Amino acid sequence: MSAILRLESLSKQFVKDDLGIVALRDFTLEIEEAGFVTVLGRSGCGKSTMLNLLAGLIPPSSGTVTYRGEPIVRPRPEIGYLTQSDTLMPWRDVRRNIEMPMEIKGVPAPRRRERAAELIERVGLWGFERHYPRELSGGMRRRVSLARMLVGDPETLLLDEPFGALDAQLRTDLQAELLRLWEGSGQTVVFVTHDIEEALLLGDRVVVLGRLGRVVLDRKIDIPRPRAADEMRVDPGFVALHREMTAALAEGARS
Amino acid sequence: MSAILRLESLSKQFVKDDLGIVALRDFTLEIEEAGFVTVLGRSGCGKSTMLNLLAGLIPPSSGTVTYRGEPIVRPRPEIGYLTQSDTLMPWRDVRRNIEMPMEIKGVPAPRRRERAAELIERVGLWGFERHYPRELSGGMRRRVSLARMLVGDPETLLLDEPFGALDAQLRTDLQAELLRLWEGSGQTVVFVTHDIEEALLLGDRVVVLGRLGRVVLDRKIDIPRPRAADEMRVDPGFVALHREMTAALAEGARS
Amino acid sequence: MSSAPPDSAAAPAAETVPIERTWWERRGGTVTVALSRLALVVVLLAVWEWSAERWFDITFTSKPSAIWTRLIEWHQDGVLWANTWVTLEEIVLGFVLGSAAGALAGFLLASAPRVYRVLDPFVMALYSIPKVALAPLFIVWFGIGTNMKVLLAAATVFFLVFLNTAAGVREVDRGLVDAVRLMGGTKRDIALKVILPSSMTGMLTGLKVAVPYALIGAVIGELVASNRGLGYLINDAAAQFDTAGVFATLVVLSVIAALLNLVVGLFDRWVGRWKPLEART
Amino acid sequence: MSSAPPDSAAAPAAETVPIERTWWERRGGTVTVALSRLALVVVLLAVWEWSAERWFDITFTSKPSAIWTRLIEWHQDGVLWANTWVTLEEIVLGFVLGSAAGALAGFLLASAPRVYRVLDPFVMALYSIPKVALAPLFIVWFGIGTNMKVLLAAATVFFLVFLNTAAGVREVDRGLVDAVRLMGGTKRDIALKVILPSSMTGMLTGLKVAVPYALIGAVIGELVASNRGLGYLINDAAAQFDTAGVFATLVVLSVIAALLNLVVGLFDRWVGRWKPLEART
Amino acid sequence: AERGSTAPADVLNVGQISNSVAFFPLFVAEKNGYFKEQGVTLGERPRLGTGAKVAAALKSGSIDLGAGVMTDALNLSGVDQSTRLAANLVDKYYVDIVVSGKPGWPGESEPLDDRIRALRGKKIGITGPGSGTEALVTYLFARVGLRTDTDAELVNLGGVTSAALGALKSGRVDALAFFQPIAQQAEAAGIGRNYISPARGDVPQLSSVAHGVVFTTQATLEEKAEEVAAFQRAVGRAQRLIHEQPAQVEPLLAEYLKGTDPEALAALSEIIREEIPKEIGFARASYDTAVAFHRETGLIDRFPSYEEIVPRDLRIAGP
Ligand SMILES: Nc1ncnc2c1ncn2[C@@H]1O[C@H](COP(=O)(O)OP(=O)(O)OP(=O)(O)O)[C@@H](O)[C@H]1O
Ligand SMILES: Nc1ncnc2c1ncn2[C@@H]1O[C@H](COP(=O)(O)OP(=O)(O)OP(=O)(O)O)[C@@H](O)[C@H]1O
Ligand SMILES: [Mg+2]
Ligand SMILES: [Mg+2]
Repeated sequence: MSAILRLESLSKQFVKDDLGIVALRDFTLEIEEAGFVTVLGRSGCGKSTMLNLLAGLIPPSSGTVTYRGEPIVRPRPEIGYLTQSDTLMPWRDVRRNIEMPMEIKGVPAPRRRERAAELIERVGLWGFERHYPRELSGGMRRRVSLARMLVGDPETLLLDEPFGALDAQLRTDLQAELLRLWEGSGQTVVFVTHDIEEALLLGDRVVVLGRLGRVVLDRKIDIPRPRAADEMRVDPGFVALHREMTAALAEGARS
Repeated sequence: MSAILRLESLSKQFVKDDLGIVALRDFTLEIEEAGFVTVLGRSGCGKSTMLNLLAGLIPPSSGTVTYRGEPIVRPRPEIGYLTQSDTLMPWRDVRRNIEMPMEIKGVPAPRRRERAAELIERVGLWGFERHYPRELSGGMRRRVSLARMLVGDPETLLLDEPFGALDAQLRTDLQAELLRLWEGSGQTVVFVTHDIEEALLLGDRVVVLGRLGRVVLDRKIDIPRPRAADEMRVDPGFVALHREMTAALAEGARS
Repeated sequence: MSSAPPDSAAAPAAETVPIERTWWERRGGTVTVALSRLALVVVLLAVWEWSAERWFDITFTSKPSAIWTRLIEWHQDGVLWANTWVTLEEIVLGFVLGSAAGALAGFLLASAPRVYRVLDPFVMALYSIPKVALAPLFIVWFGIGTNMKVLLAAATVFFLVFLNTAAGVREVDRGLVDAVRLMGGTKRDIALKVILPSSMTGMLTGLKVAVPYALIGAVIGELVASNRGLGYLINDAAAQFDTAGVFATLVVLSVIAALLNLVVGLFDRWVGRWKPLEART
Repeated sequence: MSSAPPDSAAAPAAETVPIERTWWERRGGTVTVALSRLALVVVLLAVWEWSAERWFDITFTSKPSAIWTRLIEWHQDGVLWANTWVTLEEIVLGFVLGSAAGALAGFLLASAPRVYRVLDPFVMALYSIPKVALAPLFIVWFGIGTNMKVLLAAATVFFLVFLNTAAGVREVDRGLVDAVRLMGGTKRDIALKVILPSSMTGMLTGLKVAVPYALIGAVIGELVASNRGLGYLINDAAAQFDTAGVFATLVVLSVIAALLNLVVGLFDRWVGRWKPLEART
Repeated sequence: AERGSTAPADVLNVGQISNSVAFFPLFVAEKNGYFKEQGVTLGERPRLGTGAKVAAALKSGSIDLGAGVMTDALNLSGVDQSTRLAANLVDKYYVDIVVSGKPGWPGESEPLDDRIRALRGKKIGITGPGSGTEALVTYLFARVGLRTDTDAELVNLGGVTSAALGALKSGRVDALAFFQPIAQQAEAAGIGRNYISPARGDVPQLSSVAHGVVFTTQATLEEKAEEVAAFQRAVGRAQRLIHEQPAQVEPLLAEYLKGTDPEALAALSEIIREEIPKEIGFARASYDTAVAFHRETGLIDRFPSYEEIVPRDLRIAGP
C-alpha cells in the first residue's frame, strides 16, 4: 500500500510571548491508503496538534505534510476531521448542523434532508432534529459532530477521541458502525484515543506517541476481524498487546 | 450511614417552544454520607441533569432535592461540581484559574499561591502555570478544572466524567489520587462515568440509570480496597459484575 | 416525533410532553412589561404636569397638557403629518442605507485586519468632526434637499454599525471558522455561514445604538438647511419661543424612535431565537 | 520552568525554547501599519492640495497649506492652545464621566433584565432627541459654563457605552457564571470575576464608538453657547467665512480624537492580552 | 425659575447672537477699555446663535444682558413682561437681500417693487423661521402683494455665514436674506451682490428702525443698576467714537471682521456710521416703526408699549 499522508521531520511550536512552546519535534510518520491507524499518547503529547497539521488547519514550524504527494497548506474537503472540542454552530439545530457540509457542497435541499435524516438515525438522535446544541447532552453533541463529519463523505477521516464521551453500549455500536463504513470503502482513518482497548479493537496499526510526538511504538495489529471485545479481553495475544501498549505509554512519559 | 443527599420524586423538564422535554421523571435516590457512588447510564439519560439538580444549578420541575435535610435552592460552596463541559475562565491563566475558588473564599494571596502550586503539581501541569486555557490540550484543561474544584476543599464532590479525556496512565494516577483524597476524609463522592471498569474500580455503590433517569440497578460493590485494575480484570467476581452492568445498561436503553 | 424508528438500535428518542400554559404564563411577562412602561409614562407625565408651574419655568419646559394641545392643533391643520412624513422618509432611508453600508464595511474590513488597522484612525478622525461644522460643505455638495439629510443620517448610522459589526466579527470563535474550512468552505461560506450569524449580536447592538442617531442626523440636516420636516418645526417653534411646539415635535421624534427600536428589537428576537431565554433581549 | 518537580509521577512539563526574533519580526507589523498610515495621510493631503483649486471650490474646502498657515498663526498668538485646552478638558471629563456612568448602568441594568426591558424605550426616546433642539433648556438648567459642555459630552457618551456594555453583559457565557456560583461566589463575585471581564469587549466597543461623540458633544456645547473652546473657534471662523480656520480647528479635533482613540486602543490591548493574536485589535 | 445673576458684583455677563456688525459698538468699547473705565468688567461673552438661546441664558441668569435684534426682545417680552431694552446698537434694519452674480436680476436703478417682484418663485435662504431675515422677506413681499408661503421658497440655512454663502454660490438658493456683513462678503468674494438693502436706504419705510438692541430684565436693572449704567455709558462712548473718529475705528473694524476683504471693509465703515446711532437711547418713532414692521410681518402678536419696555432714561426725542 502507498502512503497517502506523509509527515516529514515535522516540528510545531506555538509562540507565547518570547517563548516557543514545542508541541511536536522532528516528527515523521507515514500513513498508508485505506489503513486504519489508531494513535495513543499521553495527555499533552501532541496528538491533537498532529491532527491539526494533517488537516491543514495550522502550518508546521518546519517540515512538510503531504497528501498524495501534494503539500497540505489548507484544509481539503476530502479530509474529514472530527476535532476534540465542539464546533457545532450554536444557532443551527441538529439537522441544519448536519446538513452544513452538504450546503457548502451545493447538494440540493431534498437530498440534504434525506441524508441528514439517515445520519441522525445512525447516531441515534432520532427525535432531536430540531434541538439546538445547547439543548443536547455532551454525548449527543459529540454524535452530531460525528454525523456532520460523515455526511461529507470524506476520503480520509481524522478522529480525535470521537467516542470518549459516550457510554459503553453506544461506543460499541458506533465503533461497529465506523468499521462497517470503513471496511472495503478504501477510506483512510487516523483515530486518536486514550483507550488502549479501543485502539486495539479498531486499528490495523497502533502508533504510540511519547513526549513531543516521539514515536515510541509503531506496530501492526494482526488480530483477525471481526474483533469482539468480550472475547478479545481474555485472549492471551490481546493481553500481551495491551501490556506492550501500557509499557510503551509509560516509557513515552519518561523520556 | 445517614443520607446526605436526597432526591425525592424529582422531575425535570426543559421548555422548548410549547413542548416540555423530559430529562428526568419521578426520580428518587439517596446518597449516604462519606459514600462513593458511581453513576452509569447511556448518553442522554439524564446524568448531567441529575448532577445539575444536586448542585443547585437548576431548579427541579417537581420534587425536592435536600442536602442534610435542607432543600437545595442554590449552589452551596460545600458541594464541589466538576461539570461535563469546560468552564475555565479564558482570560485567566492556569494558576489564576485554580486560585479562583480561594479568591472567592478570601484566602490570602501567599497561601493561595502555595495551594495552587500544590494542586498544579498533583494534576501534572507543572510548568504550565502561565498558560491560558486555549493554549492547553483537551486533557490538560480537564485537569485544570479538576484542580480548581479540589482546591475549594468541598465536603461533597460531584464529578461528571472527569477522566473521560485522559489517557490510561494519567487516568489511573488521578483515580488513585482521588481515592487517596477520599479515603478517610469523610467526603461524599458522586461520580458519573461511561466506563464500567472505572465505575467498579472506584465505587462503593454503582447506580445504573435508564431512560429518563429510571434506576435500573443500584448495587453495593464490595470488592475490597485497594483494587488494582490489572488483577481485577481477571477476577471472576469482577467479570460477573461487569456483565451485570452491561446487561443493566442494555435494559435501561430498551425501556 | 417521540417514536424511534423501528430499526434503530441506538439510544432512546426525546420524550416530550405538551406544556399547557395559561394565557398569563405565555404573555404575562410581556404584559407586565407593557403595563410597567405605561405606568411609568403616566407617572412621569403627571409629575411633569403637576410640577410644571410650581418648580420649573414653564417657558422652557412647557407642560404635557400644552404639548398635547399643540399636537392636536398640528394634527388638525395637517402641519404635523406633512412634516413628520418628510422626516420619517429621511430617517428610514438614512438608517437603511447607513446600516447596510456599515454592516458590509464592518464585515469586510474586520476580515482584513491589516487594512482595518491602517484605516482605523482615519475613520475615527472623520467621525470626530461635528457634522454641523461641515454644514457649508454639505450644502455645497449635496444641496438642501432630501438627499443631504438622508446622507447625514446615513453617515452617522454608518459609523456606529460599522464599528459594532467589526467588533462582532473579531470576536467570532476561531473553532467555528475552522469547522467550515474543514468542510471545504470558501471565504464566502465562512462569511455567510459563520461570521454573519455570530457577529449578529454586535451588528444588532450597532443597529440599536444607531436608531437615535438616524433621527438626530436627519433632524440636524433639517436644522442646517430646510423648509420642512420635524427639524424645521423645532426651529420654527423655538424661534417663536413656542416651547410646547418644540416639545410636541420631540414627542413625535420619540415615537418614531420607539417604532424603529421596536423593529430592531423584533429582528433581534428573530435572529436570537436559538439563544437561551436569559440571553435574549 | 521546564524542569518537572522531582516527585511528580505525572505528565511531562512544558518544553520551551527561547525565540530569537529580529527587531523587524517583533515590530515589523506595527511599523508597516504606521508607515501605511503616514503614506495615506501624505497622499490624501497631496491630492487635496493639488485638486483644491482645480476641482473643488477652495472657498468651501480650503487647502492643506492654508490650513497649516492658519494653525501656525494660531499657535503663535496662543489662540490655539488656550481654546484647545478648554475643549480638551471638557472632552476628557465628559468622556470619563459618561463612560463610567454608562458602563456601570449597563452592568447593573443588564443584570436586571426586567427593569432593563421596562426602561429601554425611555432611554431610546431620550437619546433620539437632538440635543441642539434642547439647547435653551440646557442653558436654563446648566448655564453656559464648562459644566454644560461636560454634561453634553457625558450624556452622549453615556448612551453609547451603556448600550454596548449591556449587550456585552447579556452575551456572557452562562457556564462561566454557574462556575462562580458553584464556588460559592456572591453576586458581587459574579459581577467582578465573570461579567466584568467577559463583557469587556462590548464595553470597549462602546468606548471606541463613544470617543468621537465625546468630542462632538463638547463641541456642540460650545456651539450652543460659545465663549471659548474649539467650538467657539469654528463658529467664529465660519462667521467670518474663514474656511481655513474651520478646517484648522477640525484638524485639532481629529488629533484629539486620534489620541483618545489610542488610549482606548492601548486599554483594549491590555485587557485582551489573553486572546489569540488574530482576535486582537 | 427666575434666577439671579451668576456674575459677581462689578461684573456683567453679556451674551450676543453672533459677531455681526450690529454688535460692533460692544467690541469697540471692550477694545478701548471703556467698560473698565466706567467701572464694570465683562465676564462671560458667549455667542449664542439664536434669540431663543439668548433669552434662555438671560432668564437662567447665565448672562445679565443680551445683545440681539428687536425681534428677540419683543419675543421675550411676550413670555416675560419684565423684559427691558438696555441699549440701541443699530437703528437701521441691517438685513440685506443678496442675489447671486448671475445675470437676469434687475439692476439697482430699477424701482424697488420690481426688484421685489423678481424674487417671485425663487429659493431664498434665510437664517431660520421666525427670524428677522424671514421678516424682511415677508415685509417686502407684502409690499407688492406677494406671500412668502406661496410665492417663494424660503430655506433655513442657520446663522452661519459660510453655509449661506455656500448655498448661494453652489446655486442651491437664488437669493439670501441675511445679516450684515454678508452682502459685503458676498460681493468681495464675487459670489453675489447686494440687491435690496434697507440700511442703504432702499426701503424708505425702514429708514429708521430700532433693530440691533441690548435687552435685559427688570430684575437685572434693579439688582445691577450701577453696572448696567456703567455699561451703557461705555457703549454710548463707543458709539460716539464711531461717529466722531472714523479713522480710529477703521482698524478696529478690520480686527472685528478679520479676514474680511479690505474692499468690503471700506464699504462697511461707511455704512456703519449710518446705522449706528449716536446715542444708545430709543426714539419713540424708531420703536414704533419696529413695532409696525413686526406687526406687518405677523411675527409677533403682542407688543409692549414704548413706556413699558424702554426704561425712562433711554427715552429720547426723535432725530
Ligand atoms: N495554541 C497553543 N498555544 C500554546 N501551546 C499550545 C497550543 N496548543 C497546544 N499547545 C501545547 O502543545 C502541546 C500539545 O498539545 P495537544 O493539544 O496536541 O495535546 P494532545 O496530545 O492532544 O493532548 P490531549 O490528549 O490532552 O488532548 C501541549 O503542551 C499544549 O500545551
Ligand atoms: N437546556 C436544555 N434544553 C432542552 N433539553 C435539554 C437541555 N439540557 C438537557 N436536555 C435534554 O435532557 C436530556 C438529558 O440530558 P443530560 O445532559 O442530563 O444527559 P446525560 O445523561 O448527561 O448524557 P451524556 O452522557 O451524553 O452527557 C437529553 O435528552 C437532553 O436533550
Ligand atoms: Mg488532544
Ligand atoms: Mg452529561
